Amino acid sequence: MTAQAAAAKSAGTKRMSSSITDEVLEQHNLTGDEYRRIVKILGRDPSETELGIFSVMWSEHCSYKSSRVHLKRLPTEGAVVLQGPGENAGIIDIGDGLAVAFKIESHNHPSFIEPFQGAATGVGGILRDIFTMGARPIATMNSLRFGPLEEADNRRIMEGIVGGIAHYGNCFGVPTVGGEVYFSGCYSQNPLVNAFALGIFEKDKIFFGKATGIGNPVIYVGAKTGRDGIHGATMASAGFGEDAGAKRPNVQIGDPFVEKLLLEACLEAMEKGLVVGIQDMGAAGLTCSSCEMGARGGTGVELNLDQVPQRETGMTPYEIMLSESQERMLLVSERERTAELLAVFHKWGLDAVEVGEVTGDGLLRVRHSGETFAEVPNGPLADDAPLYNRPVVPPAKPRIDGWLTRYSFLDGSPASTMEAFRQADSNPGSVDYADLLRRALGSPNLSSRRWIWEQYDHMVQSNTVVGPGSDAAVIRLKGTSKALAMVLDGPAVHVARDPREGARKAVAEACRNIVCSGGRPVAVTNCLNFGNPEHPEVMWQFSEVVDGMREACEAFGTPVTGGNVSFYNETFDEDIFPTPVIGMVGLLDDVGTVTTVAFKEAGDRILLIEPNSRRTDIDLEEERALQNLISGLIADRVLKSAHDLSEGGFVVALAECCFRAQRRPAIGAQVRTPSSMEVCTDLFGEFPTRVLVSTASVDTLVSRAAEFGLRAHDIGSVGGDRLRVEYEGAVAMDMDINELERLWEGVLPELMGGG
Amino acid sequence: MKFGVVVFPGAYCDHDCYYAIQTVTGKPVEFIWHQETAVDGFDALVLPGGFSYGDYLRAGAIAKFSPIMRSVREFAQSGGLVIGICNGFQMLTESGMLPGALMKNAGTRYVCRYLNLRTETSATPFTGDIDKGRLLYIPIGHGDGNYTADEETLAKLEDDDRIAFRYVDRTGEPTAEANPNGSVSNIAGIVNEGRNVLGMMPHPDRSFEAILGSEDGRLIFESMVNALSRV
Amino acid sequence: MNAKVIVTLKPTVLDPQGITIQRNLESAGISGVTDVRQGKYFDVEVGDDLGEADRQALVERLARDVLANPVIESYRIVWE
Amino acid sequence: MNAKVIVTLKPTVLDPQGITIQRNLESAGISGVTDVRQGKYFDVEVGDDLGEADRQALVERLARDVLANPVIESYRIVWE
Ligand SMILES: Nc1ncnc2c1ncn2[C@@H]1O[C@H](COP(=O)(O)OP(=O)(O)O)[C@@H](O)[C@H]1O
Ligand SMILES: [Mg+2]
Repeated sequence: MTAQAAAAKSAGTKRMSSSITDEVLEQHNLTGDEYRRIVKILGRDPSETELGIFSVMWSEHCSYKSSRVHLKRLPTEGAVVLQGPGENAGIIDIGDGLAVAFKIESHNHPSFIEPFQGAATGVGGILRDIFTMGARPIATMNSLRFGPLEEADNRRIMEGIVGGIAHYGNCFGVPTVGGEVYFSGCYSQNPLVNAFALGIFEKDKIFFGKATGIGNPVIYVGAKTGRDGIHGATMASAGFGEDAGAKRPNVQIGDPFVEKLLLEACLEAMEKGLVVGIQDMGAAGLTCSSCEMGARGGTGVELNLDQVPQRETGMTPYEIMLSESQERMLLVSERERTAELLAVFHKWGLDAVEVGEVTGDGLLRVRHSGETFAEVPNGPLADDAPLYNRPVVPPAKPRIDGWLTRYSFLDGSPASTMEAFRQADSNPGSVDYADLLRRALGSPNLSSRRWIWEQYDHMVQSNTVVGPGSDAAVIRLKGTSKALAMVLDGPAVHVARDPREGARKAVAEACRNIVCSGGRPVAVTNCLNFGNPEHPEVMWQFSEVVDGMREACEAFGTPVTGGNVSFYNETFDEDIFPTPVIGMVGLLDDVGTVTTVAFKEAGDRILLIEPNSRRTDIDLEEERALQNLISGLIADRVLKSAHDLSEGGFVVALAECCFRAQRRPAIGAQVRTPSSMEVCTDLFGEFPTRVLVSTASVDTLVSRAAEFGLRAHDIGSVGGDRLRVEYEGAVAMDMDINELERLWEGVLPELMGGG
Repeated sequence: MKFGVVVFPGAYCDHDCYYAIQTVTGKPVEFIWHQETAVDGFDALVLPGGFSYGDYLRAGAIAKFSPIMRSVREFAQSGGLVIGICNGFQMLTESGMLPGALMKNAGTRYVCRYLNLRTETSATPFTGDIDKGRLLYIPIGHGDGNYTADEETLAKLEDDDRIAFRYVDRTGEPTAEANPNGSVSNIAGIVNEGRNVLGMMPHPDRSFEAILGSEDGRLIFESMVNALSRV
Repeated sequence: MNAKVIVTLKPTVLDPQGITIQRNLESAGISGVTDVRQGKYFDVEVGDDLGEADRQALVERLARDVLANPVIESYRIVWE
Repeated sequence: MNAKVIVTLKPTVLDPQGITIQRNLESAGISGVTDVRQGKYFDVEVGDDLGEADRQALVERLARDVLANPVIESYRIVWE
């Protein structure tokens, strides 16, 4: 049956459409079944505006229709969780009456279409998710994926995306304190931009997106509405084909200056007790905010679109409801205090207008020029979206070669580098280790990220104790002795090989990074970037990743407080690697115990801590033991530095500890490598559950490690200006640390050129 | 002795300055909304960093029309201490209270990093406690810090000993590599003819506690307090 | 030879800079300006050794591929 | 009424943006451009109720006091 054939029964709503053809449904990314569901909910055919409303609310992006059945398996509860998934951001209790709101969100598709603005508005969106709950943003991070930089188009995309993030975050005045970036061929036509934001507030001052109090006014604040991004939400729910170019006019432009004003005005209005409910207008704009607020409040919302501040003329109700113009919020206030509320926004130079009212009938009613254009029950619209349990089928063979998980940085590196490592592994007799180290440090996947993070203001707000470049970022909390540690981790190659194992490793590595920085892991947010959910292998990857995350989060006692899912990351039918990104937040009770990767002083001993036997797959119990050991050593101030071993293995981690840090120039190290006789694997191989530390108290450290069932090899000392590594009784490399640093620092600036 | 920090829409380092001055000097600090017109009772004014009006048009170009700026100018003319940090420096050049202009960084990108400054003169109320030639480790964070001025102005700045800070390398040399933004003659900060108005791109308000990477920024606020208590 | 390339935002694209300038003109004592939209202006020198057709093709490519972002901007070339 | 204001850097002032564009042209496969200088372009609407002299004075002030920084820039007004 075609949509057209569906019975058209008018219910007094104007402009009922008698022309809903298959083509119209396709443009709205709705299936015939979904359409019938709409007709059933309404008891009649939808109007054009209603069809638009359903299409965005039921898009993959807003409804999570393919992922919800799996996400339910994540552990979301814990003593510290004040708000789990379901709100704009997750919230945890950090003591002292304070709470932290944090979340991560993808902006992959918009960033491919227009890298600068796409990334900028991604940052804007996640910041609004934080301050809409009443928290003041104090840190952001971002996780990025690009195709290899040898291609000019990938360089253009990276320049734009990094520039856009910098533009928005810097202008808004929030420090961008960390993140991660990784290059691989699968992201060439589909870069990933996952933006994380974190804010702080008093725990009894949390605001929710609820429309309550029948008769209360609904107020629109912020920037004016234009035709920006109409159907952004549905766009993010369909892959790019040949017509990506045709979809372009949808680009939204961000205005970080207005966002900053919006922040100050919202927090001021909240502080004055003028806000009953508040929700940002993100994906699906006015539609999503009004219907979600109504659904959460169990109320109806009537909007009069004539009142909506508009930047363009002649906008239709359809366009106004679906516009994704940025820097806008929807508020509910008490009728008696509305004038006061409006005055706060006007003081900050922002539009603030009453556009509707909370009603008792549970309907989202849209009026324009005296006519009703939509009348949809909020509950079913927000909560009864179709739910798909899509087919899950493991692939015939793993997506990538197992060898690559030993040297995961090689994926996306120049072919000659890959070849050099293959040669070394197969001809252990004649390996030029120095050459391998130069290649490793010179590969984009392991090189210094300074080119990126120096474009971000990472110090504003004067809280940054550890900025970009260490294992985790650390932000002190003024007025307390505490600090927050935070990190993003997404080891895509490991996930591509084995999604469940890769996800476990991702969570473990995030925890390890927090622990190495002196923090105690508390809670997790996550961004799940996947290919086309209609491909059974993609859904298998998804399901496996969710289970891997669940296992690890349970093991570490770190509940998931929220996240985001981005499907349809594919171009010309090629799915990206399954790319979960874990955002972990940890707490330091005493900021004085903060620890970084950098070696501190000549003469300090260097120790490698690892399990008694080396393993490829992670053992979560062993990992916990390692983290408990490190936490205890840091609390007792035994460690001068700690660095988790990940991409590039032992030697790369060692070099990173040597490179310049704040006022200390690069410093050398002389070590003897523990050997399993696996030649270059011993030096460069990636194995979980390993940490490189420096200390002045070797004996304490060694005996403590033994208590935890782990080995601590005393391998050498810090000092001089050479990196000297002995392996199997011979000097494997003896190199000038400054030369290595120049090489490592030069990679991205050279590839990115000019400027 | 009272400090005033002017609050412009978008110039968010107002809070950093407030906190830094309070922490370092223990003196009273108050915010002054940019729509105000009076600065009575203040001994020193701070034009903070940030992106006032989004840095749209040019950094500091719109802020200079705020009502408060007239009072700031009068305050300076009557000898009051005014320090403009980063965006505040841009407001000072835009409004003509300091000569020259701050253009887009030579690299065209925003740069945030710690670096070394050399104190070029102790003969200002902002550097009175700092030995000439002393290196300060203080971060920058800007996209438009490329100081430029015509030759005559530069010569005059030199002759009058009005260059307060230069970007230098670890050994104290003002090399091209140590220059983060292409600024002429590695200039990082200057004072006006009366020596009571300082504009500087680097942020002492981000480097006043060891835990933030450096305490050197304190010296500037402490010098101001000492200069004010001498009068 | 010299060409000017003028790059402007497409008419429906939001121009935060222009809006902010216009909204704050009152404080500069300027009233009567109802709209400001900001664009970019490029002064381009091309080698005299090129023929006219080549010159035009060159600046056209420069404008389209480098100076303007076709997703949100349009451009115009003026020869002097 | 509509006026265009074109703001350009004075010839003696170095233009970092122009230099960067020009330097990166080769890698974009464009050769033959010998110099690029970037300026700003403003599309300004003024109220129709003003007389011509007032209009001109208004845009002149806008350009001189707001849109251009006389230390480094000069401007030009074009009426349409
Ligand atoms: N991968 C995930 N893990 C846990 N929670 C998730 C995940 N993805 C989405 N969620 C939760 O689903 C809800 C809806 O997310 P989203 O639509 O991104 O929020 P918003 O409308 O604020 O953009 C949020 O509360 C979010 O935290
Ligand atoms: Mg939201």
